[in-house]
Amino acid sequence: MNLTLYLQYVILPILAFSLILTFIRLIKGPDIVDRVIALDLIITSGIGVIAIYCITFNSALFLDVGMILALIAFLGTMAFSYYIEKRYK
Amino acid sequence: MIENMIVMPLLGQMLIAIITLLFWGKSKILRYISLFGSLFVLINAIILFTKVAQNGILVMHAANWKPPFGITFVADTFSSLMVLLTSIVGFCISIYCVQGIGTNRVNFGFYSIYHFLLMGLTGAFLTGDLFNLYVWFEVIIISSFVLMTLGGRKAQIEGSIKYVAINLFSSIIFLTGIGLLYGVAGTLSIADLAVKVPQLPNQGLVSIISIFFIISFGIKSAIFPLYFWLPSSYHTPPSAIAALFGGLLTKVGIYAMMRMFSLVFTMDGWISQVVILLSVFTMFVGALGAINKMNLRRLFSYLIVCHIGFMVGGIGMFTLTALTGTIFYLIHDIIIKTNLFLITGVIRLMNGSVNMNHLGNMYKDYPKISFVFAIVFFSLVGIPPLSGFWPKINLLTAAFEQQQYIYAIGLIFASFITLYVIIRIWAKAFWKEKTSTLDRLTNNFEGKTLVEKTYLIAPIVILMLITCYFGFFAQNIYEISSKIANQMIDKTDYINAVFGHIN
Amino acid sequence: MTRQFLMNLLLMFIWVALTGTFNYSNFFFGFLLGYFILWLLVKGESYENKKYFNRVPKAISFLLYFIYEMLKANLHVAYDVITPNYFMKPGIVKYPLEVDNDWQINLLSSCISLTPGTLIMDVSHDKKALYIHNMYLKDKDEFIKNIKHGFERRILELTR
Amino acid sequence: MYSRILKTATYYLIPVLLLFSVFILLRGHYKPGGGFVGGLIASIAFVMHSFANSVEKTIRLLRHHPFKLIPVGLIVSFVSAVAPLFLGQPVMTGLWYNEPVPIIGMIGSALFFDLGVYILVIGVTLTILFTISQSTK
Amino acid sequence: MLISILSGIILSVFIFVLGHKLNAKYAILYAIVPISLFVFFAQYIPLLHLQKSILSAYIWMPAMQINFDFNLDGVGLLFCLLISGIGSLIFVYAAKYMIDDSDIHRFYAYLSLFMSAMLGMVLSDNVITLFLFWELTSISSFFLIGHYHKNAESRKSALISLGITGAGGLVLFAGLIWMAQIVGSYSIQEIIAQSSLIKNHEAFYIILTLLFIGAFTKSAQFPFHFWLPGAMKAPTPVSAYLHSATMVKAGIYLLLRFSPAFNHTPFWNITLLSIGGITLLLGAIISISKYDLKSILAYTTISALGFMVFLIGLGSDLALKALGIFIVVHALYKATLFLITGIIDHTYHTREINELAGIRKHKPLLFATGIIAAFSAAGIPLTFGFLGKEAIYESLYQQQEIWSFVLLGLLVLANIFMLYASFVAGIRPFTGKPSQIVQETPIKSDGSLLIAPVLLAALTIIFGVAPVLFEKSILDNFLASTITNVAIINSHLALWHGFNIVLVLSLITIILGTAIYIFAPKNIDKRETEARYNTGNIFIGLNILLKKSALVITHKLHNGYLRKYLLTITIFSLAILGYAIFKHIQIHLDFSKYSSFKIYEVAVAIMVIISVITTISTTSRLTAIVSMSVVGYCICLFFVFYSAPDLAMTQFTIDTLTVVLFLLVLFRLPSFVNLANRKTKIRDAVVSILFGVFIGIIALGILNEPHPNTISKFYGNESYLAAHGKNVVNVILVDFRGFDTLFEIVVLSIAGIGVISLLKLQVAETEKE
Amino acid sequence: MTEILVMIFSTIGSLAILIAAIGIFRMPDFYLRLSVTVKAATLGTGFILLATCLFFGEISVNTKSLAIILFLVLTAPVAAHLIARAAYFSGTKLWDKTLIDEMKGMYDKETGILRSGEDDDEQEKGASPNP
Amino acid sequence: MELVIILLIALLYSSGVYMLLRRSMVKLLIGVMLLGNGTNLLIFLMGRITRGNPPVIPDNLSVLTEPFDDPIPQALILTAIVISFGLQAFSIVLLKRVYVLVNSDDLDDLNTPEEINDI
Ligand code: NA
Ligand code: NA
Repeated sequence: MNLTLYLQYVILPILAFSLILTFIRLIKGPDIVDRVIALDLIITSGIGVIAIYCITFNSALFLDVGMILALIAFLGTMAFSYYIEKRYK
Repeated sequence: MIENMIVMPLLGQMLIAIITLLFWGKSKILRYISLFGSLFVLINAIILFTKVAQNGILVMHAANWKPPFGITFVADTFSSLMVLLTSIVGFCISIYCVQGIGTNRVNFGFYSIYHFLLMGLTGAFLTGDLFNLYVWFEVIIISSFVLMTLGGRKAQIEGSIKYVAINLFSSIIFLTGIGLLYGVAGTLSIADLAVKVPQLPNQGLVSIISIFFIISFGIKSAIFPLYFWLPSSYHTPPSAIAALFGGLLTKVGIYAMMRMFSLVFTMDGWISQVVILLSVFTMFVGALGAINKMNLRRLFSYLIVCHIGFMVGGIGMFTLTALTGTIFYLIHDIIIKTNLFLITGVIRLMNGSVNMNHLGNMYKDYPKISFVFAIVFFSLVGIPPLSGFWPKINLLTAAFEQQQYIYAIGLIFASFITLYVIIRIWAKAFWKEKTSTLDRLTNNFEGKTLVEKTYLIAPIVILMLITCYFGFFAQNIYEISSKIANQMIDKTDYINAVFGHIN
Repeated sequence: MTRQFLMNLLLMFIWVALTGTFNYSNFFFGFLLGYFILWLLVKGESYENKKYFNRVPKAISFLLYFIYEMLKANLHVAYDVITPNYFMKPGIVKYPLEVDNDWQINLLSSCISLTPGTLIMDVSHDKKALYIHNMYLKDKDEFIKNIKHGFERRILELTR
Repeated sequence: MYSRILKTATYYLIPVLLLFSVFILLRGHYKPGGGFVGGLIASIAFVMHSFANSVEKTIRLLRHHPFKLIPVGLIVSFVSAVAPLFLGQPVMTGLWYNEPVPIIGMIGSALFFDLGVYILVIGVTLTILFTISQSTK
Repeated sequence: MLISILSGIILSVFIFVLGHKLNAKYAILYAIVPISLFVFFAQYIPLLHLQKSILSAYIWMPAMQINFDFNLDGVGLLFCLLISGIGSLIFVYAAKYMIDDSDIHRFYAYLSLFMSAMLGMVLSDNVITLFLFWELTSISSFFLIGHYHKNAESRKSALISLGITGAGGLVLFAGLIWMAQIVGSYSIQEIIAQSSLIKNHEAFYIILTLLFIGAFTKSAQFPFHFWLPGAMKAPTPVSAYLHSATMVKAGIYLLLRFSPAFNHTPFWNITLLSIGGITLLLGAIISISKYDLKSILAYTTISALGFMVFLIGLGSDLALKALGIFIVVHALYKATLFLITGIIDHTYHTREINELAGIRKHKPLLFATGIIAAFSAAGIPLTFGFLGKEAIYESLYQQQEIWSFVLLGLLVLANIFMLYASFVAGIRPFTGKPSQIVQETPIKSDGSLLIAPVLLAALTIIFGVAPVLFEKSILDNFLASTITNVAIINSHLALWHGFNIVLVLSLITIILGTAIYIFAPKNIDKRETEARYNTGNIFIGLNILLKKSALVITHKLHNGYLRKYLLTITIFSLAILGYAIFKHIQIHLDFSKYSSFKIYEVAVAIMVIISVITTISTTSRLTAIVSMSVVGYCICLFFVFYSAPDLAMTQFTIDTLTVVLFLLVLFRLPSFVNLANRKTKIRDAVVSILFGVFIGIIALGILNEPHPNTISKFYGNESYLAAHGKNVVNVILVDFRGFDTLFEIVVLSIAGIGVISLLKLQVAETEKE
Repeated sequence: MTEILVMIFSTIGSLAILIAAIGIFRMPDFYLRLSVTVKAATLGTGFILLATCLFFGEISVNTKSLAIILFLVLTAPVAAHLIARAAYFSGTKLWDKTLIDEMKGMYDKETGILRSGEDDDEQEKGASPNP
Repeated sequence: MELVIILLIALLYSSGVYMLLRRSMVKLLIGVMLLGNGTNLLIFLMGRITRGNPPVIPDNLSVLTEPFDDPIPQALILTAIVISFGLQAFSIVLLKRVYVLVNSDDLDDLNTPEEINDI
């Protein structure tokens, strides 16, 4: 089996499925913190998707996007925690 | 003719804005930086205008990329005239602001944003690139948004939310239009669009896309039924700011509409009918809105809407006569509306209020100033031979030529209401004796020194004199207007100038 | 110790510059080479100078331990996640800290958090206790002991 | 929010982020990136610092209120945009130093322009965030 | 000739600038200007005998075809002499009358401005300048009527009169422009010469109506007559000058001017006849129910104006001749009566006829002028008025048609009332036993106040006795410019035409009128009748209706609810876009042009869809923000999938920062409250879905078109070679389209500054701006 | 050879992510969900990024991949700690089968200070931290 | 996939407009953001879509060879994104001011009837 095809028809669908599962949690909640970690996981999985995508199209340019994603996943979670805490103080 | 001169007014404004940022919080210096800076820009604008008058259309390719690959700046008669008017208005308001804007606001960036706004306006008039125009529009929106909220009063906040929500919607429509146009034409340079769009195979799509520009520019220029933001917000900021808004903001919409429909799209068929119909509604709602208003600023806001109808109808007819009238009216309106709001500022200083119920006796107390105001008012009404009168001749003639009788009715009705409300103002604010006993009403004008008073009155007088010039030497303005109108009907000059073809 | 590490880096860069090959293996090789040379040079000297050379192997063993723990526990959790029944006995446990330096606490808590089943909730303000959420809390004391002898000991060894 | 762990983590995260932001800035002309994203990343670094400590401490760390970066950024961009005017070229024309410089590549007005954007974005982002945080207390 | 017009304006400017420094005593010097003007125009009398009209053109704005083209013909001369002549007298009169008024100089400024405007109007041969002066008369009269502006009534009258005449002026403006547009020239002579073009135009009736409205409002014709009595709030000299002798005749002048063009078209004649007829009767009837001297005079003026319009409507040569005489007759006696009223008012501070009687002993000379004026108004022989009345009866009688006899009867009836009213105004205050007020008021000399009425009365007698003077000076020239019938032009006015039916009618008028005057009960308060005939109430009602409906419409449209504004805007956009799409687009799907489906992309798309739905339906703000940011992130993933790394990077960061900002602000806000009912939601949903669908359809339509991307190719080629960058997007941002970026960062800066000022600066409500 | 390694690594990585997703989908309380996802996701993404390292083998790409891995490893635990803390603060319920909660009552709601309970002196002093 | 993207565009525009028509200012802002996303996606689509070919010149070449994704819409969207960020940031701060003023984000609470308290 060709690597590209394998990635496209096995790995990416797995990741897409994971995204959807996570996404359902995002929608369901029930608490805001649940949504926050779901969002975090979506972003982290997004890095995976992007990495796979780079391999598929043999272009490493998108890895930078992954770097940004890693960064903002952290920022986002941090910000949410900060304000959730502040709110309940 | 390649000319860096074109961007001088633009960069000048930007430079002033940056310098004022450096002097953050030092209100005394800021006022004079703005004053002299505006004068400098005005001189540049005059030079630019005369250069264009002598040499024809001037073009500058930003970053030295030939069109359609780079952003082109084009100064033809229309744009250089608009820049000149902007600079005049800017200069006059700068004078006014020396006394007319409180130290608090000055210390919190008023001047920076003010000059950024002027820069935005100048840029919008000069640019020859559609997306660049969008950027200018955004500069205008954000700076006017900030100016509107500057001070943070409740009324200001309320007004600015309506202002910005509707204007953001307009931006989105505009951007959508740009995207769609790029999708079919693959270019953004207005001159290039002017060449390519008429050659596109699917002209139906082009018509549809042009609708987006009508809606977007319609919102900007406050035509019915897109005008709501204007009367909701223009009475809230300080008078100097309202003066700038009243004078120029809606006119950018008109300008852009004229540009797009002269160069890229065509104003004909049902679209033209719709635009004319809207213009009539605009005149009516503006006039009806103005009738009952007691607050002068609210009243003038509605009058802005009303008079936008005059111009939009002219655009709708899109004949030489109609365009001449429209442009003449545009020129007149910029100066006069600015002056009206400056006048409200002075009235507010004199009485502590701009509500007619609280005003009175101004004719007796300030006969000379009242005389100046009266001339401005009658120019607005269009009492011949003052400036508002002349363009109506062309607009009416065009209406009869095109058998747009409904437009003629609207024009006459709106003119009448304008007359009516203005004489009512005269009776209530100038003739009547003051009866209000509100103790909040203080006269902050009387206590000022002569020099301070001069800063407030001089800009009004300058603008009045300009208006009088428009009136008594209407032919000069008429000739400029008709030259511009000719350039709109025949776009080859513009295209040739941008692409550097020799005529 | 810092001086030696910097020296090692310098040697590495010289090596890379000399060979003119800019790739990982060359950097890595240069580092190893420098390490070896330095190691030779400090042989027989005082404890202070030898510290650096004890650290590096310990760091590597710590890393391997961490990866081992992480993989092991991941499989454990995976099993629990995939199978329909829950085998979990979760709880939040107070873990008395031995390490007292901010960096050490950070390292320790990161390690604990990254190995499945456990999660740092917070550090007490006086740096004396770590609150850990554990998915499979069979025996609290056993769990504390595991960490004490696992991660915390290694960290103390590595940093002291 | 007082978290010892976060506070410690920012010690090593901030330098990493700043380094990364400069990297993104410099390579923008060749690979995805540029002054804008670079500036945003740099500001994220400082935002993190402010989360972990406090806005006041971050401003102390920066030595000036980030607001002052706005005119600086504007001036840098403005100057690199109008510099060609003095050479009789149209505004914004790219001016390039002939020899490429290692790591950065070609040095030209475009790079300075991007640098201005970078500075400005830091200034604006931090100004906005810090002003709001301060006024929320 | 331009100077003659400008002289008044110059005087006015002079007074505005320097007047307040002068002593009120010197105001009489201003009269030099009108007197010299009178002399100036008088010298044209012989000249006009030689040529039909004297043209003089002054270039003003040739490119717009707007110049000061003056055309002095007999009609113009008549009006010029009237304006400057009566003007001179008024100037003299007012100098004394207004001497105690602190605003006397301003009064003169407006008065001379008005005089110039009138002169300019009657001399203009260009519709634009004609309109210019026309409006100027309205404006200056506005200021004159509102002279006593502390008085609310006075202000109201000024407003009403400018309102009516201003509106009429605008309508006239439309008519003039329309005519000019059809003919292609602003020249009045040209328009008259080519009037067939207008007559054959489909909108001829409308154009004429516009013209009529302009004339009728100015000349106080039914139903616009009501403003005139109100205008009598003005100082009496103003009433005498503007509202009897000159300004109100502007409309008459206009009709007269265009009479050669439109005379003998049924619409013209019938309308003028009927409106003139109604007005003359109405004015006459109301006038007898009045007991305020000025009101009586005002209504008789309305009636007289009705006579004039009626005569123009009659349109025959004799009628025009009668008109020429009657204009002067009326000006002379009406001005006299007004001035007398002014003197009475000045002396006794009342104008109520019930309170005035027996003044003759105090003011014998005034009594004499009063009698002369009243007799002239009554058409008693040996006064000028007799000639006028005869001419009018003659012109109608000469028609020899049944309708003309009916009208003649009505005319006689009206004249009887007029006679009665004139006697009441001109004689009754002087006769009888002195009333209480008169007795209590000490006798004082009227001095220069008497000059004007006496001169006018004298002229009434002189012209009455020796009509040839009038003929030679004015009438001949007038006739030469208005009619072509040489016989009529050459026939002379005579005191005695022999005993004919016209004389009988005159006698009936005099006898019946005098009888009513003598036997009618006096001192009856008939105020009740006023309201019934006052169309002013209709207009005031219309005005209130306009204001109220304006209020309703404005509040309906401008209701303060942003969402309703946006809804309106959206619905409008939908309507216009929908029509355009319906008209111009056919949807067809061409799958060969589209790229293939990918499962993971579809998965991301599904996430977008669900997140959007969550965003709009959740009640938790934070959830809304989170799911909105998911939308953004997913779109970023699309940017990654479709080759836009820069875009993805930027949007990822910006979205996150936006979320952080939202959090900063939102974290304390409670959940969303359900603020809309189901119906509203469904309505909004329908509107918004349609909006989205339209955009989608248009996008689809565009995708089916070829996409020219020459510019992108150019960028691809030049990016590295010319601009030294390999990331084309970045090169576009900093080089190809660097200007966008330069100002994009300005937007950011402004936002930054704005945030600071918004959060740190709060100006108090009471603080100055 | 490289291809197969890439396949293996990416498979492991994606499965780990899948486990994280399933975990977050079906774990009974927030803390358990968090516990599962933080590491599984980090592990999974790490493996996938290693796969890209193997695939490209270029120094610039590898640096970036490794940098991302490093960054994730550095930040994930911190982030998890922050959100867990926030959740606890905001009163997110523990699963009802949770055995013990030793943190209960240790937070000072006003200042957000967490006591250790080890040293009662400090507790009595009510020492406040630097703000 | 173009059809899916058009579906998304339509959805974003619809939901954006729907949110604009709400009373809550937060929703209004969300509406503007959704509309912004829709517009960006639309512009992107208007440059037509290409997978895996970013407009970046490879290291070993000096010109961009086809196929490549149209860089112009990308640059436009970038500019637009940044601009809307500025506007949104300011709007969000305004939201805060509104909340301070009327203690809710219901825009109807902020309405003052015309001409009342007008000085
Ligand atoms: Na763990
Ligand atoms: Na694309």
